[in-house]
Amino acid sequence: MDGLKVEGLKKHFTIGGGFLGGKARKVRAVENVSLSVAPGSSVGLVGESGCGKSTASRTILRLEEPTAGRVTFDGIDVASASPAEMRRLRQRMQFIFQDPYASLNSRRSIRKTLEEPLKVHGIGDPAERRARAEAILSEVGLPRDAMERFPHEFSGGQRQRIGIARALVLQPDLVVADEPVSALDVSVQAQILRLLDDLREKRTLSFLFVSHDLGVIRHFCDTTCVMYLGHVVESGPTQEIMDDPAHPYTVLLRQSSPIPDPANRVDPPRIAGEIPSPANPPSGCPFHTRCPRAIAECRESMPATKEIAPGRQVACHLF
Amino acid sequence: MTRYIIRRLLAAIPTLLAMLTMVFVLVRLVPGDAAMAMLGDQASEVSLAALRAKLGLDQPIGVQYLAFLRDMLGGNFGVSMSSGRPVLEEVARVLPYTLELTASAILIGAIFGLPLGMVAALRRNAWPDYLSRILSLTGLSFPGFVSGILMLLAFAVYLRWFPVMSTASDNFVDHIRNLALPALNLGLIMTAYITRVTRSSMLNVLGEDYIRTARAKGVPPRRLILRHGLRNALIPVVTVVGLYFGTLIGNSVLVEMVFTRPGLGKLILGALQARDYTLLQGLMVIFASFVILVNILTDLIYAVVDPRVSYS
Amino acid sequence: MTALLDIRGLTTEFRVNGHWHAAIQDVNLSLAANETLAVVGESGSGKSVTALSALRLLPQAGARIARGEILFEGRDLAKLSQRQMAKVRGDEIAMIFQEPMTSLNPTMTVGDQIAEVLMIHRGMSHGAALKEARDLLDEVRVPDPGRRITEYPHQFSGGMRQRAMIAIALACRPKVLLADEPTTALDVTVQHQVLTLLDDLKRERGMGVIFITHNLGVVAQIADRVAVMYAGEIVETADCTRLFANPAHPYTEALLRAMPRVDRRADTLEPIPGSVPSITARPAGCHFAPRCGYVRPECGHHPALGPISGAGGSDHQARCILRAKAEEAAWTV
Amino acid sequence: MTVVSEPIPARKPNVVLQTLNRNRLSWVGVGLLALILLSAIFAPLLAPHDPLQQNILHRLEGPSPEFWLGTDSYGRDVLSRLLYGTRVSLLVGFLSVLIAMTVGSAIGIFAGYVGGMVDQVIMGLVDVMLSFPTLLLGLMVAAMLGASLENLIIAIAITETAPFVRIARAPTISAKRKEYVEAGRALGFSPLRIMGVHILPNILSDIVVVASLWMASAIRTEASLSFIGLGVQPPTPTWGGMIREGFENILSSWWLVVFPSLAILLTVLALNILGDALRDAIDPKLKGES
Repeated sequence: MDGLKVEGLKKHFTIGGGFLGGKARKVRAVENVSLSVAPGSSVGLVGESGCGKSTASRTILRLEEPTAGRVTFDGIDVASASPAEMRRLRQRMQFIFQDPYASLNSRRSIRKTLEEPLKVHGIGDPAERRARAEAILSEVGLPRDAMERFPHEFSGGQRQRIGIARALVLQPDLVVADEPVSALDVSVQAQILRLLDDLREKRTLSFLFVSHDLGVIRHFCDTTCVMYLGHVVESGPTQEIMDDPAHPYTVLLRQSSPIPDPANRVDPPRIAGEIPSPANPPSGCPFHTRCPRAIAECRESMPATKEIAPGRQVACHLF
Repeated sequence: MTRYIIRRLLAAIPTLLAMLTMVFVLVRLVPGDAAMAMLGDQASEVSLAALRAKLGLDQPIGVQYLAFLRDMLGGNFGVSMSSGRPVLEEVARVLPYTLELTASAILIGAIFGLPLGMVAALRRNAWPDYLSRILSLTGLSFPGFVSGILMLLAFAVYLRWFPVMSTASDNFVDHIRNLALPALNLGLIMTAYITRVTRSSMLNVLGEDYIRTARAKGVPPRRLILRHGLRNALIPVVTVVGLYFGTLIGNSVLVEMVFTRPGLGKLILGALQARDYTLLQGLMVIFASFVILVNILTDLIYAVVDPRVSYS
Repeated sequence: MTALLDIRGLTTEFRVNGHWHAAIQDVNLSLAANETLAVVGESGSGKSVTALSALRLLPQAGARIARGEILFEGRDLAKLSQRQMAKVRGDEIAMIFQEPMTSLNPTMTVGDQIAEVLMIHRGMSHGAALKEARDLLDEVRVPDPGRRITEYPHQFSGGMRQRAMIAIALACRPKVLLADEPTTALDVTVQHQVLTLLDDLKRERGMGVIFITHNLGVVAQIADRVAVMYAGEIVETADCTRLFANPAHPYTEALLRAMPRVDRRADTLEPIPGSVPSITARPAGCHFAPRCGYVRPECGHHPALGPISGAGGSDHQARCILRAKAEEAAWTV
Repeated sequence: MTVVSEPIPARKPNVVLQTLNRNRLSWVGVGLLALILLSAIFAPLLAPHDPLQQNILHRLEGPSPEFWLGTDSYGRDVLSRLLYGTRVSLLVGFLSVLIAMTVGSAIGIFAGYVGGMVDQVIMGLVDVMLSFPTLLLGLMVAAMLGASLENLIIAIAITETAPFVRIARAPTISAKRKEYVEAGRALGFSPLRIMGVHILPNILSDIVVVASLWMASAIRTEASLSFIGLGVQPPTPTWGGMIREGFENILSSWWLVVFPSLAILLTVLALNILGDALRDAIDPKLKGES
């Protein structure tokens, strides 16, 4: 049992092409992602929009076919699994989505939503499936009378609970959560984070947790990987990364994240420019166009990933 | 922009080829074959064989197909079986009448439809809106020949303002009098259509964030509606009117029949009655090419109105 | 300090299923020159409605200002005609919005959109206005402004569009800027750039800024004063430093404890149970009572916004019976 | 301890009924349609005369107490023919749209879900189909197949299949990107299950609403083809055929064209009103959240 291992994952998309689309362009959404999620641990994948964190999480669960790289779960190769193997794997690896409004089928009752996965995977008889659906519903904090209702009758936070229940009904070992609290208000966000905390402890779940919010990552994850333009630029224990970021991008991200403390207003380096398009990434280190500490080397070659402390890795020429 | 035009023209090539293939298949699906359909069941084997040889139907299907493509792409649409004149010549003779009719219909539709649609959107859920919605729904419910007949009854038979039958005439006033009823008939259907599309498009635009931005800038109401609203609302209107062109041509066939006007409609009906398959085949190809051409034009107009299209 | 903009007792109502419901109720806000007032709240708190009401930008059907005054330099904006109001908008009071992607007209060049404000309010010629637009883009730090004014919004990135929006808003040197979640749709590194820009511009021009946001972190970074809104009402208002150091209203306090922080280990995340009541289902007494940890029987009465006990010389006010000064523990029914 | 969520709010009322109620015009459409449907079903009971019975003594008579809507050139009762004509119009309209909808939606959902080359080829063909004006395509097909009820239905169904491919494909593509479909894939559901159980019910309302508008169009096309002489052949009464026959006597006997014209107009109008109201009901922009 060695959990999830991802090595050198790549995912490129082609956009345009065809007769009207003009020249086809390659979008390098995920360039180089390596990480591992040990059983029972929680790994955060953090970055800004367009960094490829969401694509990476989808590709790991093979909702997208990877372009290159290796994904294994307890030693089983996910990328080359046969349809039958994949079905078995899907029971063990589940996904929680960002948008509580779009992630539930509005035409299906909560009962159907929760029982359908069991039925498709041939688990239990109708009575057992019903019992399991009811158990999971109360586990995520929803009353039993929610069972026959439809998604539009619930608030955003409640829908997110249903989405979590659907992911957990197959009793997976690993949950990939893509921005599970970003669409929620702060007060409800805390409810869902607390629920995930509880579930993680009770079921010894491991999590790959994708978010743009450093605060949420700090709260939820043991280990953090920082992504920029398809690359993991820094990874290590969450607390060390937040309190002592090494990569210039992590420093910028950390200092730009607002802190609810007016006595502690920070003034990070005033860098110009925004994130380049993954369809046209810069040469060398992807961050050199915005990096306040860039040197000539950064324009020319992609820095290798180095271990700067036990468990801490940085991809930067300055280290 | 030039590159966009070239790209759009290239994209039409497979559509054109597929269209030609479909016409080819369709004509060959006729029970029996075209020769039998033309000469009837009673025809002798000898005359059938002669006609088949003339039409090239005795050749293998692949050879027939290539010959068909070569002819059509070269603009050689064959000779009408019934009149003996080249198909292209037949079409060229009546095309101006149909074009005149459809162009006037679009013009009338734009002149009345755009303002009506805008007023309906701006006075949403007030009486001008209800009135324009009921009128446009009614207009859309008329098959072209039904409204034509009713107009013919009212204005030509009872009021006698216009002639019942069109007659060829070089006199300009007569010409307009002949055109007036059929053009008005199609024009009103077009008005109904444009009113409806303009209304819904304008309503969508008025709900956009950039209209709020313009209000926050202090843009006065008139400028807000024309500069920020209408320009953006026109984009879908252009597309939809372009897509409607095929239906408009279909309607014009019926209208030409009701008003006994010369035009493509009359030509088609004649070809149907005479079972003139070369003429029908040529007409199908010409009609479909025309619609494809209008679609291209629509896309190009779209690209002019909407900067997002040609730049990307 | 005299107030530049003084909103008094503002109540705005929406029509829901044929009945009028107050979206915001009895809102009082005052803004001085060279001041950033943050209005913070969750969705449904009424913070955006407050700003849209102040500029009279709510849709004419289905929304109305029921009561209250919007005093701008002594004039009551609530009483102006739409035509008079259009003269104020974009000239003396400007506004920027949350969605930079959809808030610009897609079929007009960015230069024309900036120039338009100057042509309307300053009567400038198109050429002069375009030249000014170029300078404004430069001022909001858009690189290569000469080329950029000829481009369309879809050629701009999100952050650049928000800068263009700011250029439009600031073109006529307004005295008040209403910023409705201007950085919410942006990434944090870009958000920081835009916040810094807004702060610099405010200082240079001495503008009053009302900054609407749901993010307490952003509030702490930029605000001079803060008003916290919940379910259509202001529940607490104080100096920024004071509010974060001593939150008085149970809602503010709970919100701060529910927020995961990047700067400290937060094993103590405390959720607020339940969710914000909808506009049609607000409780009769204190709106926060059903979710409040300190709730008492008195909370069935609707509390007034008043000075808190221990406010000292500050104007720290809260809408809570438990935190009010003993002698002023009044409530309205 | 798990944090328990707040109580669930009450159910929301049915959106479609609500909109129908709000839009009073739509009840006019529903009423008209019911009336038309009833006259089609009970035509034998309602018709005062045999629609095929010729009567030399009563040729081309105007409306009278005995022949409410007059008689045609064979002395047949116009009202009776009109009532029986309803059957052909509704049958052709309904069946052709049903065929077009079933075939078109299946192709559209498949093309939209599978995507890629398959999608491009299918949509290319659809574009070609759409480049033939509907009426002309129907005209050609009907002319080639020969005029009969079945062939008329097939001809109209063929012309309306391509639009349904488009109508079904667009929401399929947006549904495919929705997270609930991705969730289905993450849970290991088969593509067939996702298309049939998760996508179809969600886009069905889009399709059905448009179907009522296309049924209006089918009835229009049927009338037009009958008017041209390519519809169901005489002596079977059809509205378009009645107008065709009456058109010869338009100068003297207005009732022969006016009443069938009104019948077509009212039927098409009723379907359009209903389709419009339903479309408003499901349009998320007009409905607000959820």
